[in-house]
Formats: sequence, C-alpha cells, structure tokens
Amino acid sequence: MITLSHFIVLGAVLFCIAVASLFINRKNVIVLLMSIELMLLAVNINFVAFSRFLGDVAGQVFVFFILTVAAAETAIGLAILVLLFRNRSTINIAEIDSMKG
Amino acid sequence: MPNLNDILIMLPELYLVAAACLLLLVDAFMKAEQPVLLGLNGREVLHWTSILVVLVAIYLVISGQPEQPVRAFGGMFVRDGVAEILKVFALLCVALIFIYARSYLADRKLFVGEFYTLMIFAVIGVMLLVSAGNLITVYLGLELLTLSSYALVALNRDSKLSSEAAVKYFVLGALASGMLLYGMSMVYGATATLDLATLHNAAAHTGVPNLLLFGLIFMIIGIGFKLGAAPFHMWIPDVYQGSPTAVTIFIGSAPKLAAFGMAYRLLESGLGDLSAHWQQMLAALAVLSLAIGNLVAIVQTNLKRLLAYSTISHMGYLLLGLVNAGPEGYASALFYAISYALMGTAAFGVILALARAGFECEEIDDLKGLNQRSPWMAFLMMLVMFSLAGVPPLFGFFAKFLVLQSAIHAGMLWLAIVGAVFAIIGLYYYLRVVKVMYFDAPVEGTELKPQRDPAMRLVLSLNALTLLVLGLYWGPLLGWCKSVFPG
Amino acid sequence: MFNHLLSLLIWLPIVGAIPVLLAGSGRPNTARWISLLVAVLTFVLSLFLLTQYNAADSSKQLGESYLWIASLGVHYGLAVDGISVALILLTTFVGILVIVGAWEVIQNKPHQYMAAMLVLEGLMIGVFCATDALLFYVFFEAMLIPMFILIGIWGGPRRVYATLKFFIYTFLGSIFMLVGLIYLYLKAGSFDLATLAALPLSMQEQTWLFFAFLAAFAVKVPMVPVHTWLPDAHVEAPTGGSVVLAAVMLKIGGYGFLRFSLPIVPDAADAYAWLVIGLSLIAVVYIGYVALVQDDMKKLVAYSSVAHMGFVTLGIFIAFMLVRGTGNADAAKLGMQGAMVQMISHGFVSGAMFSCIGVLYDRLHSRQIKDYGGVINVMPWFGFFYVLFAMANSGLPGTSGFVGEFQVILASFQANPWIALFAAFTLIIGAAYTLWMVKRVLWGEVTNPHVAEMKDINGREAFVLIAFAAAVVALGVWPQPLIHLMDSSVSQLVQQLGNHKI
Amino acid sequence: MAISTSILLVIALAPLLGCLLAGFLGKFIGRAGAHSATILGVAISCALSMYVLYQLCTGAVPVYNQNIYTWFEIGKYTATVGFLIDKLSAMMMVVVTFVSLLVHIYTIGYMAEDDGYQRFFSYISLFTFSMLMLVMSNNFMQLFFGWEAVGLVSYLLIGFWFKRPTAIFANLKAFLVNRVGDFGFLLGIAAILYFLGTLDYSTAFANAPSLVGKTLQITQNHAWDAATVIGVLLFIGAMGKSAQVPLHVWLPDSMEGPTPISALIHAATMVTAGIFMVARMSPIFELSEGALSFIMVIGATGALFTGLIGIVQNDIKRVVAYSTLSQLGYMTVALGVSAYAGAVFHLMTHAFFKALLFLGAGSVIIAMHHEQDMRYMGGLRKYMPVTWITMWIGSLALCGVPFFAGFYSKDAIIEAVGESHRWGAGYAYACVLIGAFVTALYTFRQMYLTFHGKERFTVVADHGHGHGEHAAHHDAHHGDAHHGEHHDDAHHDDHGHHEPGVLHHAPKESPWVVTLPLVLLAIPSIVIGAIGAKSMLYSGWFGEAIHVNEANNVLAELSHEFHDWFSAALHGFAQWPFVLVALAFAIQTYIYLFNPAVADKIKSALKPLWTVLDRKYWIDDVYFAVFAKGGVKLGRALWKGGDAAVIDGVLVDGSASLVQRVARGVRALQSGYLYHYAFAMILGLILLLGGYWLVGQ
Repeated sequence: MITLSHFIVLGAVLFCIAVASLFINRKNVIVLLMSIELMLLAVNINFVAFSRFLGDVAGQVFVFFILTVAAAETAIGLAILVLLFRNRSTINIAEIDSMKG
Repeated sequence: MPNLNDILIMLPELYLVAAACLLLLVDAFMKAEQPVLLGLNGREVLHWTSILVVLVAIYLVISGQPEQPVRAFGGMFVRDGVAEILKVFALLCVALIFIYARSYLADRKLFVGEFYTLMIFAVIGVMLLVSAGNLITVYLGLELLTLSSYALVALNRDSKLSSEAAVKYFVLGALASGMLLYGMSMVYGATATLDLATLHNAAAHTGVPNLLLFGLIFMIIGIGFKLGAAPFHMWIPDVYQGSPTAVTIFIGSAPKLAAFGMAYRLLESGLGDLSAHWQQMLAALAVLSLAIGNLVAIVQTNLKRLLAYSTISHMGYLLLGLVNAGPEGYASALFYAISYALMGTAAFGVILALARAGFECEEIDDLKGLNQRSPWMAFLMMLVMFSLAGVPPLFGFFAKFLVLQSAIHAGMLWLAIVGAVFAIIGLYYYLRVVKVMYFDAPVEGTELKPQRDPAMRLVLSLNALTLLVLGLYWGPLLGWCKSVFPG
Repeated sequence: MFNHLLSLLIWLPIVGAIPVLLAGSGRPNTARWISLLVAVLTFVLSLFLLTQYNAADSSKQLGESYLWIASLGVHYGLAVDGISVALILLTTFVGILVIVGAWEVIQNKPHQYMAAMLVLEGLMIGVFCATDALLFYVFFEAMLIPMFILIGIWGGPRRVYATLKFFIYTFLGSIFMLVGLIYLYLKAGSFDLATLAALPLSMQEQTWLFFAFLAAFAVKVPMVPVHTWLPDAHVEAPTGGSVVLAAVMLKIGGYGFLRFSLPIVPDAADAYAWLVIGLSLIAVVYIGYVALVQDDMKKLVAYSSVAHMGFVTLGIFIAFMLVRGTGNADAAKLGMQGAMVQMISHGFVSGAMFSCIGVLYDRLHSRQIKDYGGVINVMPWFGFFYVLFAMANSGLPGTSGFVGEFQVILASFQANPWIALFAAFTLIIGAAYTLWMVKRVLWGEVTNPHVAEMKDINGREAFVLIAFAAAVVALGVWPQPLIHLMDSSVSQLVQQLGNHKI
Repeated sequence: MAISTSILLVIALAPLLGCLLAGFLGKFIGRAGAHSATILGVAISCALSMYVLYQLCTGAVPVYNQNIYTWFEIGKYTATVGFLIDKLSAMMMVVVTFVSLLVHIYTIGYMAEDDGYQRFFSYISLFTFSMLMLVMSNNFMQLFFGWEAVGLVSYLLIGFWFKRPTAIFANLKAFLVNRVGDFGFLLGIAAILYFLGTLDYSTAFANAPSLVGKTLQITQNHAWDAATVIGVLLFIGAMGKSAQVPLHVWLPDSMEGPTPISALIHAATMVTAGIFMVARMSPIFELSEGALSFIMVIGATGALFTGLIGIVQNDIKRVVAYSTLSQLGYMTVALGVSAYAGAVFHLMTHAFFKALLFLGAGSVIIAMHHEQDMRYMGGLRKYMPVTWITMWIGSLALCGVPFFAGFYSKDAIIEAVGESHRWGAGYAYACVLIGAFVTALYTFRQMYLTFHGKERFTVVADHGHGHGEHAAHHDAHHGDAHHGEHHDDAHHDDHGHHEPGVLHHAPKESPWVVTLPLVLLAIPSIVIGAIGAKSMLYSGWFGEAIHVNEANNVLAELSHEFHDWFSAALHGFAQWPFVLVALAFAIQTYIYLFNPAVADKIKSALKPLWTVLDRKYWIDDVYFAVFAKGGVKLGRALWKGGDAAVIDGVLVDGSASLVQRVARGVRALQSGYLYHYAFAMILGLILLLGGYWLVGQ
C-alpha cells in the first residue's frame, strides 16, 4: 500500500538530490537549472500528495502556479546563461568567482 | 466570485500592472531620441511618466486605504495598515530611484524602457507580497519581485560582473524559493490550508506537529534569504557589487520592505502561534548577521560591497525587532525597515550622483577629498553614514534604539548587548567612509562633482536631510508604525 | 523669551551654524564674524541664566517640556539647576574664546570649522539642560560628530587614528549606557530623569546599570584605564578642538555621574564607590608619573587633565563614603562642591593651557618640548600667562586650580586619611610635571634659532589668554559666588545619596 | 578703639599694587617708576605695620580678628579671608616689611644694570604681599595661600636669571621640595578640619584641648594620637618651607637667585614662615609631646650638620646659606622644647643679621664683579670699609657674641634646650652646643677669606690689547649674552664665564643705596636683642598668641636667672657657647691670618670627612637619583608599560587588530564560488534543523 509517507519520502529524496547537486556540481550552470527544476518538482509532488490525501484542491492549484512560474524562471535563467556565456565565454561555475571577499 | 469591491481593494496593483503594460507599449512605439512632448525626447517622457505613475500609485494606496483591514479574492489579498505603509515606502523608493538613476543610466547607455517597466513590475511584486493573504500570493509576489530583479541585475548586458551577479542571484534565489516552497508544502500538509488566516487558526488548534515546525524552518530560510540574513546572505555582496548601481539601489531598498512584509505575513499572520519557536531561530540568524555583516564590512574596499555587508548587519538589527514577536516588536522592525530603505536610497543615491561615464565611484577611495570638491555631497553622505552607524540625532539611531528596546522587552537582553557591541564594530567602517571624504586629500585630476541634474540634487538632498529631520522628529512615523499593529 | 531660554541657548548656535556654512569658503571673514556674533549672543543669553535662575531654590528651573515622541512618552524636557548653569556658562564662555582663538589660525575651510564649533557648543549646552534621558543621550552622542570632524580635518598628522579612536572609544562606552537606559525605560515607562531617580531597583539591577553608566562616563571623563583616547585626541586636535574637549567635553562625564549614577543607582554606586575612588587615585598618581615623562606638550597637558579629572570623580564618590559611612553630609557636600569647582576650574585651566600651546604651535609648528627652550626671552607676555596657567594647573592657591583640589582633599580626609594622602600627592607630582615642562619650554637660553624668531602674542591671542586668566584668578580668589550658585543643587544631590532604593 | 580694617588692608594690598604697577606697566613707567611705586607701597606697609605694632604694644587696642570675606561656605564648613593681628603677627609684619623695604632700596643699586629691573621689583613686592597674607592670616586656608604664594615668588626669583641652567634647575627643585612639605601641610590642615571642624584659628585653638585622647585610625588595629598626627603633618610643611632636614636641599641651591632675594626670602622672612607657623599653632603642638620631640630632633640635626657643610663652602653666599639652615635648625629646636617665644625672638634677630650678612655678601659680589668664590677674594676691607664693618657686626651677632642681638636669642635657645626634659633633649643640647662652635668656625673663615689676608685676585685693565686670549673670551661672552651693551660689572648671570680671580676694575665700595640698608640693618643687629630680650623672651609679651603648657615652659625656668640685658651679656662671657666661639675665633684667626697653608693641610688630612661635607652627605645626589631620575624612570615604565603596551597595545589596538584578523578570516568564507554559497545555505538549514532537534530533545 502506498501511503502519504511514501510520497513525502519521495519528495524529500528528490529535493535532497536537487539540493545536493546544486553544490556538488562544479561544472555547468545548465545542470544547476535542471536541479532547480527538480527541486520544484519535488515540491510539486509534496503538494499533490498532500492535496490528494487531505482532500483539499488548493494544493493542486498551487502546483499549477509553481509550474508556470518555473517556466518563467527557467526562461530568465537561460537568458542569464546566454549573457554569461557571451561575456565570459564559459558557463563553468568554478570559473565564476571574480567577485568575492 | 470576484466582484467590483475586490477590484477596488486591489486597485493600486491593478493600476500599476496596466500602467506598466502601457509604458511598455509607449516605449516600443515612441522614438527614443527625438523630441516628443514639451521638448523632451521619448526617453525623458518615459522617465517622467514612470515617476508620475508611481506617484499616482502612492496616492491610490493612501486614498483608498480602508479603515479596517479588508480581504479580497477570497482572502488571497489583504489590504491593511502594514501593507499600506510598506507599499507607500516601497513606491516612494522606486520614485526616488527613478530620479537618481537617470543620469547614471544615460551615461551607460542603459537609459531604456525596460528598466522602468521591470522596476514597476518588481514593485508590484513587493505590493503583492506585502498584501498576501495566502501562501500562493506570497509565492507569486515573491517570484514577480525576484524574477524582475534577476532581469534588472543583468540589465547591463555587456558587463561581466553583472552577468556573474545575475547567475549567482538567480541560482541562489531559486534555491531559496525552492526551500520556501518545500516549507510551504509541509505547512500545507500539516494544516491542510494555504490561507494564512486559516493557517493561523489551524496552527492554534492542531498544536505544533513536527511537520509544521519542519515547514517553518524551510520558510524561515526563504525569509532569511530575502532579507539577506546570515547564513543566507552570500548573494548580497556579489549582487550589490555586480549590479549596475541604479539596480543595486533598488535591491537595497524596496525588497527589504518586502522581506519584512513577507516575514510578517508568514510568521505573524500565518504562524504567529509558533512564535516561541521561530523567535529563537530568528535570534540565531540575527546574531550571525550582525557578526558577519559588521566584521566583513570592515575589510572591504569597495563601497557597494561595504554597503552590502552593512545591509546584512542591518537585517540583523531588523531581526532584533522581529524576535520580539509582539506588536511593539513588529512596529520597531517596520520602522527599521523604513529607515533602512531611506538610508539605502540616500547612500546609493550619492554614489549615483557622483558616478560618471567610465567612473563608477564604487571604491571607497573614489570618495577621497569629497569635502574639498563637493562639500554638499560630502555632507549628505556623512549624514547617511552617521545614520547607518546609528549615531544620534540621525534617523538610524532611533531605529536601532527601537529594535534594541524590542529585544530587551522580549527578555533578550543578551541579544541587545550583542547588537550594541556589533554597533561599535560597525561604527568603524562608516567612519572610514567619512574619513575618506573629509580627512583625505582629493586625488589629483579627478573631478568628483555631482551630476548636473537639479531634480536629482534636490530630491537627494531632501532624502538625506530627511534622515536628520526624522531623527529630530520621528514620533509621527513611529506612531503610524505602531498604529498598524493592534495590540 | 525667558520661557524658552534654554531652548534658545541650545538652538541659537546650532541654527547659527547654517549661515556660517552658507558663507562658504569664499567668504571666510563673513563666516568668522557671523560665528563670533552667534557665540557672543549665546554667551550674553547665557548670562541671563544668572538673573533668571534662583540659586536659593534647589529644584530644577526654567523648565521646558514638550511631548517629543508621543507613542513612547519621551519628552523634549529641559531644565537647569545650579550645576548646569555653571557648566553652561563655562561652555558659552569657552565658545567665544575658541572662535576668537581660531580666527586666522584656521585657514582651511574656516566656515566649516566655525560651524562645527557652534554646533558642538549647542549640543553641549543641550547635554547640560536635558532632563530626559533619551534627549540627554542624543545630545551626548551627537557631540561626537562635530568633534570627530574637527579633529579629523584640522588635526595633526595622526589625526585619523586619533579621531577614530576618540569616536569609537566614546561610542563604546555610551552604547552600554543606552542599553541600560532602555532597560530602565521598560521598567519605569519613562525616560524622565526624576522618574528614573524614584524608580525602585534591586541591587542586582543597580549593579548592572551602574557599570553601564560607568562605561559611558568613565570613558568621557576619562578615568583610568579608559583614558588612552584622550592624549591622542588632544595631541592631534586643533587648538580649539583641544580647548573644547578639555574644557567642556570631559565635564560631561562628571556631569553624567551626577545625573545618572548617583540618583538612579545610589546603592550600587555606594557599593562600588571604592572602585571609582581607587581609579581616581590611580589617575592622580599613575597618570601623574606618566605625564612627567611626556615629550609632547599637549600630551602632557592631556595626561594632566586625566589626573585632574580624577579629583572630580573622587569628589563625587567620596560623598558616598561620607554620607553613608560617617553620616557627615556637610563633608559630602564639601567633596561634591570640590568636584564641581574642579570641573569648572579645569575647564578654564586646561582650556588656557591648550590655548597657550596653540600659540606656540602656531609659531613653530611643533609641540615637542625639546624644540623649545628660552621662549620667555622672546615672548615675555606669553611667558607670564604660561606661568600663571601652569601654576593654576599645579594647584597654586589664588588660582582656580587650587579650590577644587583643596576641597576634595579636605573632604577625603574626613572619609579616610589614606585617600587624602594619595590625592594630595598631586601637589608634588602635579607641580613636577607642569613646572618641568615650563622649565624646558620657557626658561633657559634660546637654543633653537626658530624660537628666536618667534613674536610675542598679538592682540587676539592676548584677548583669549586674558579672558582665561581673569576667570582663573577670579575663581581662585573668590570661589564663593560659584559655590553659592551650586549650593542648593549640591545639597539636594547629597540628600539623594542617602536614599536607599532597596 | 580697635585696629582699623582699612589700615590692615592697605598694609596687605599696597605691595600688591606696587607689584602690579611694576609688573604690568613696567615698560610704561620705566625703571624709576617701578622702583618708586614698589618702594612706596612697601614703605606704606612698613610704616603702618609699625603703627599697628605700636598700638598693640601700648595696649591701646585689643587683638584684631576679623574676616574680610567668605571664600567658601559649604554647610558647616567655611573658609574665609581675614586677619588675626596680635603681637606675634604684628611683629612679623614689621620684620617682613622692614627687611623688605631695605631690600627694595638695596635692589636699586644691586640690580641697576639688569634688564629685568622692573620685573624684579614686581616680584619682591609680590613676595611682600604674599608674606603679609601668610602672617596676617586668621585661618588655615589663607595661611596655605600665603604659604604657597611665597613659594611661587621664591620660584620666580630663584629662576630670575632664567638663562642660567643652574638657576632654573634650582627653582624647580625649590618648588618641588617645598611642595613635598606642602603635601604634609595640606594633610595637616585636612586633619585639623577633620578633628576640629574648622579652618579658623581661634575656633581651632579653642577646640584644641578636645584633641586629647582622640586618635586617627591608620590600619585596622592601629591608631595614632590625633594631636601628634596633626603636629607632625603641619611640621612637615614647616620642614619644607623652613628647610629642615631632610627637606633642606633646596635652600643652598636657591642662592642662584639674585642676592637681595637671598636676603629677603631665603634668610630673613620666607624660610622663617615655618617657625612662625609652629609658634602660631602652639596651642595644638603643646598637646603632643611626640610631635615636639620630633621637631626638636629634626631641628637639632639641621642645626649641627648643615652648619658643618658651611665650613667647606667656597661660595660666599653658600656659606651664608648653610648658616641660615643651621640657624633655622636652632629656631626649630626652640620650638621643639616649647620655647616658642625663643624661636620667634631668634627669628627676628636672625632676620636682621642674616639679611645684613646676605646684603653684605651681595655688596662684596658687586665689588668683585659677580665673583662669588671666596678663594679669589681676600683683603677687601680696605676697598669697602662700610661693608666690612657691617658684615663683622652681622657675623658677631650670628656667632652669638654677647651684647650682639644674636647672643640673646641664641643663648636663650641653647639654655632652653638644656633645661628641657623632653625625649631627645640631650641629643639636641649636644647638637646646638657644638653647632655654636661650628657657626663660629665658618663665620670667621668667611670673614677672613673675604676681607682679610692677601688679595687673591688680579686686576686687569679692561682695554685688553695684548691679552688676546682673554679678549677673545670676553668678546665671545659679549656675543652670546643678551645684554651685550652693558659693561662688565653688570654681568649678573655669567659668573661661570669669568676667568676666576681676574677683575677688570679694582673693587670699590658699593653705592649708598647698597650701604644704607647695611647700616640700617646693622643697628638692629646690635641692639634689638638687648631691647627685646626681656620682654619677648621672658615676660609673656606675645600674650595669647603663644600658648605654652605650664609643665613645658622652659623659658619660664630661665626667666628666674635673667635680670637685665647687661648682666645677661656679662654672664654670657662665662658660658660654654662663648667659650666655643672664642676657641673657633682663635683657630680661624691662626689659620687664615697667619698660616693659610694649614687649611689645606687639614683638608687633606681629613679628606674623607671633607668629602662627606663637600658632597653634602650625598643627600642631594640620592634625592636626584631616587626621586628625579627614579620618578622619570617610573613614569616612563608606567607610560610605555601601562598605557602604551597594556592599555593601548593589548586592549585598544589589540582588540581592534583582533577584530581585523577575525574579519579577514570570515571574509575568506565569501569565496566567490556559487556552490560554496549554496552550501552555506544548506549549512544554515542544517543549523536550524539541528538547533530545533536539540531544543526538541
């Protein structure tokens, strides 16, 4: 039987993977964008699961909003990525450290 | 179903959305470089129109303010006193920024319509956020603000630093909103509601399940990030430094008001009954922010970076007010946020005024001998610095005074003492700026005169002098702040 | 006009600074004359205090009170007693002299210098008038800003270090007082000093508050071991800055003890009187020796200020031992009056000493003792004043320097002969460091050819020095008017010392 | 009828007015104006003082004791300015103003060529004012004012020639040593206020008996007798001002000042202030045997041992200076045996003959062109007869030869000590007796070296062609002196520059302004003893001013043997003191008139002893090493060690640099790498979760 806990654990695992890849990944900004997507999806799973088990639709509505915003976010993210590459000819995060201290 | 009343309640926001779209259109169709109206060219018309738009919005906020808090769209949107104050000052900041930024933008070929529309969208985000009655509204307002901000940070498309700042801001911002959302999902799971008012009651009924607290912690991270409280502050220095100053000034002002509003909505309106739990967490963040902000600011050489760390420390003080978790504490934190917004705009305003094409005026040493070259600007900057440092009789002192009082009132004397000790360390770097302006000789060959923009000079002067005037007579403002948090 | 005399006194110089600033660097003479006019007007106004203030009445007078921050119940409350009147007169008196003293000496942005001086003057007067603790704190801290600027712009080579040290040191002390005041406010619901004085407090609370106040005022006085900002600040400050610093600003520390430590936390102050007395005696002896070996005249006088201010704190806190220990209220009054007279007198004497050093500095651009020698040969009139003030500094009877020390020593003996013994040591060490300096600066053959070219004082300098000299001698020959002015206020303070709060 | 307050005010203020005129308007009124103004002032004072004394002597007026104004009034404590005029103070006033007047006149001649003429007159008038305030005072505060004010003037006058390194060293030394005494004195005054509750003489004296049995808690279980504490503390003040061992070191050095003030301040008046003070405080001192013994022993020690140093001095003024120290010792001994009247009487006679000796020495110095070394004098009697004779009169008075003034006072003291049974009286008696012999030794040596024997100087004409070396030196000297236009006999401040024993003019008698005071002082030096002895010593002339307990009254014992001045003097020839004087006279006459070589032989034979005396028992050296150098060392150690190293170095700058270091460390966390930033956020999350978990536990 699949209970709420399973969904929550799944969400948590996905979330952890997403977060971990945010700081373990040291190569590529695109991977970061993907991680962010993953993180939002983890949240969505949570919402949907809760919504289903609590019998409240509001959670599912929220998911729609999240998806929409995520799309916008990715669009901006990619735009920034392009800018970055144009200015620095790299998207390697290990090289983006001109501001520090 | 939404009715006319709902729309009237949300009129300022709706008006701004419409105005922003209109500005977008106007910008697209108007010839930028040619005289269009009254001898002003297209850009200038856009500039003044934007300012007018914002001022009208302020008018709408104030004039339509209901006596009692009202809710619209099924509780998604709340219009109360807190929202009013925050909106007024956020809009005011934007208006100031428009005035200060014009010459700076023009010098850097950034004097474009996007700046204005993005700013207005961002401030709509602020307004939504501070008026949020539902977790969804919180999220939407926040994202509207941050997405606009990402774009603003990257406004200067040819700057390496800007794009680097934008990437950092974007990734960390997304991480923070992810955490916030994760927390929201937990809270939702624990209480089965997204409505803040219901949440407040639900939390009172259900007791304090672990799930709720778990969610609370994640939400605090989101708030901490928006405030820029340590250890969620890492983006601040780089973004402040990398953004065009005209954008930095925005990031340093209105969003801080928004962050306060967000904290207030989530923590008090939503999870007020958990205050015993979040007080401790905020106290920890406050101590860290005070320590890191003040300490690292000491060793900065870049003025914008210095102000960034100063922001971090100021958010520590703001948290000192929030930890009180009572009406008095919120009032003091709100007061602090307002004072910080005014000081921030003035500080960056001076930098904007002094910056030229090819001269950012963002190193501390760039201000050398300012008193010799431009005594008035030096005087204004000195007022700002002493205000930031919290030296009476300037506004910043009273803000600090009130948050310290809140902390002591909340029984956290130790926290107030920590705040006091770090105020001393903080004093040092503000004094260093004054020292550079007043005690050092100017570098030969530099001009260091403010832009010849009378509107900017006038408004900037008023902005800085306000710090003095409000320092001498801050009672009404405090009264206003207090009146919106009924005991 | 007299209903708002105090407000007028505070704001006249501050507002007067605006036209001075507006005169700009292009019209230095306009700036100078306006500031002189403002300073003189303020002084004249302050003289009305003497007629308006009734010395026989111990209550605070000429009060003004307006609700300042309605939601906190903070008042803009002003009133004076005899002690305040004396200190205000000192401030306005010195105010004129520093303006005159800086007349043509300050060539770099004189308008800013004069404006800073005027603002400083107004703020200092404010400190002496405030009856609301928050208002007091505001004036107390705001003073730092013009002083910071004064030292920083017109100071010597290490001015930045000195002025930062000065600012941060003082801020460090006072921020703890702020925390203490907030605590008191939350307890009493008011910042009114009289209310706070009546507030019952447990011994533990009092102890914490006492140390918070001590931190603020000990730095300001300054007491050992938090005195090290003073020599640096003095050495680097322009003459006028040094004069104001020594003559008035230090007094604010002593004044603070009277207004805060004594009435608000009397029991803790009594319990820790030994500490303050001990530190005061260390100031007399230890600092005396340190002053002895200074090579820089200003540093020497700065250290001597620390030693002399030791008598102020000694006189104030000896009163506790006398009132509570021996029940001898009159002796306590004697000590307290001694402290007050010492404050005023030190204002004149140190101001005069720094003015003298300023005169020398303007000619030779050195404050090093070894660069001088035989100055009397070329500047006999200057020598007269220098010796006079040096004698006053070493407490010669007939000058004001003697009166306070005499009274404090007499009172100390009543409490404990050993305290008097250490205090009286100033007679020896004070004379030693002052006169040794006089010997090396004034007497002897002219060895430095630049000294040989020095001109005697001009009319403007003579005016300043004569004014100081008149005050020093008048107070030394007949201190009774000053003592009478403060008598009822001091009596009341002493009476308050006996009130237990626990 | 009473003494008029206005007269007293005029007495006190006339010299002050003169001082101000000469001091501030010196340039304007010129030299003649300055000396006229000051002399007039002092003359008025002197005349009125004499009038007041006359009034008191005739018994026409009661003792005057009134306050002029209130200095301060705090609760029950008041300090006033007022006058107490009884015979004691009136006598002092006369002595002070009279000697001062003569010194003023003398100065016209002595300082004739000096640049600081007006300033000098201003100073000595200021001194007269201060001294009058001291003796006329009716309370301790004013006494202390006068006490310190005379110290100030002494400081100014010792350093009058401020270019001389020795002078400005001496004046600093004098002031500081006096301050050590004043330190005790002030504490004594504080003790009086503590025990007697007043600063007013009459009240304090009236309450004095209440001191008996009172103690001052010094430590937990140790208490001192109140009267003794007060007495000793006050006497410490007297030790400073009256140059008692061990605070005597300043007086010989004070000879750096011009001779007139050596006579006025450092012989006749100021240094006797301590004696006057103790006599004035007799009601208090009488209560403490301990304090009086202390005084006696200190005085006796000074009387003998400082006199011994006088024997080896070569500077004519220093001989007189050491003789002053010795004589002050005598007065102090007299105080110590409760013979206050004897002390005051000796004070008065001493004032005249010692002023005479100093002024005479000054006259010699003028004649010798500011050569003060007696080794380069000799045979001066034929050049300056008036000086010679008057100085002999002074010397005989000093030695206590019967019929001269000093005899009556000094003999009375010696006998009084002999009568006393106080602890230490035996030692004191031995000291004063041997002291009489020593006094005669150095006095006659001085007289012989100066006026008799061979001339040990050479006169070289001033037109120094052919004396190339000398001329060059001379010119160089003119070049660096500030008053190069003056002639040789004006060089007050340059005796170190002279070639010793070489004069440019033959010595000649001084002008009348110099010799007149000598004569006027010689007269009382002869007669005043005979006139005053009976009344002042033995007939309670001072009345209430001096209080002696019956049991202590040694003078009363002596009075039984005293019949009249003539028989007393005749009797004196058969006493030990005179025998010793005669012996000393014989020895010195032999050595210096007939066989000068003996002196050197004795000197080399007693080399160690000579060294001890020449080095002044090394007291000065020890003081300088311990207090001056030691003080500077201590100060430097405290400054560098305490202020600079610990407070500033460790606490202030140390904490500032610590903050800086920490800041740099924290700054490194801001690495610039995005993944570090993200990691920090995660850390924050873990922190909050962990904290929550901990709290939950």
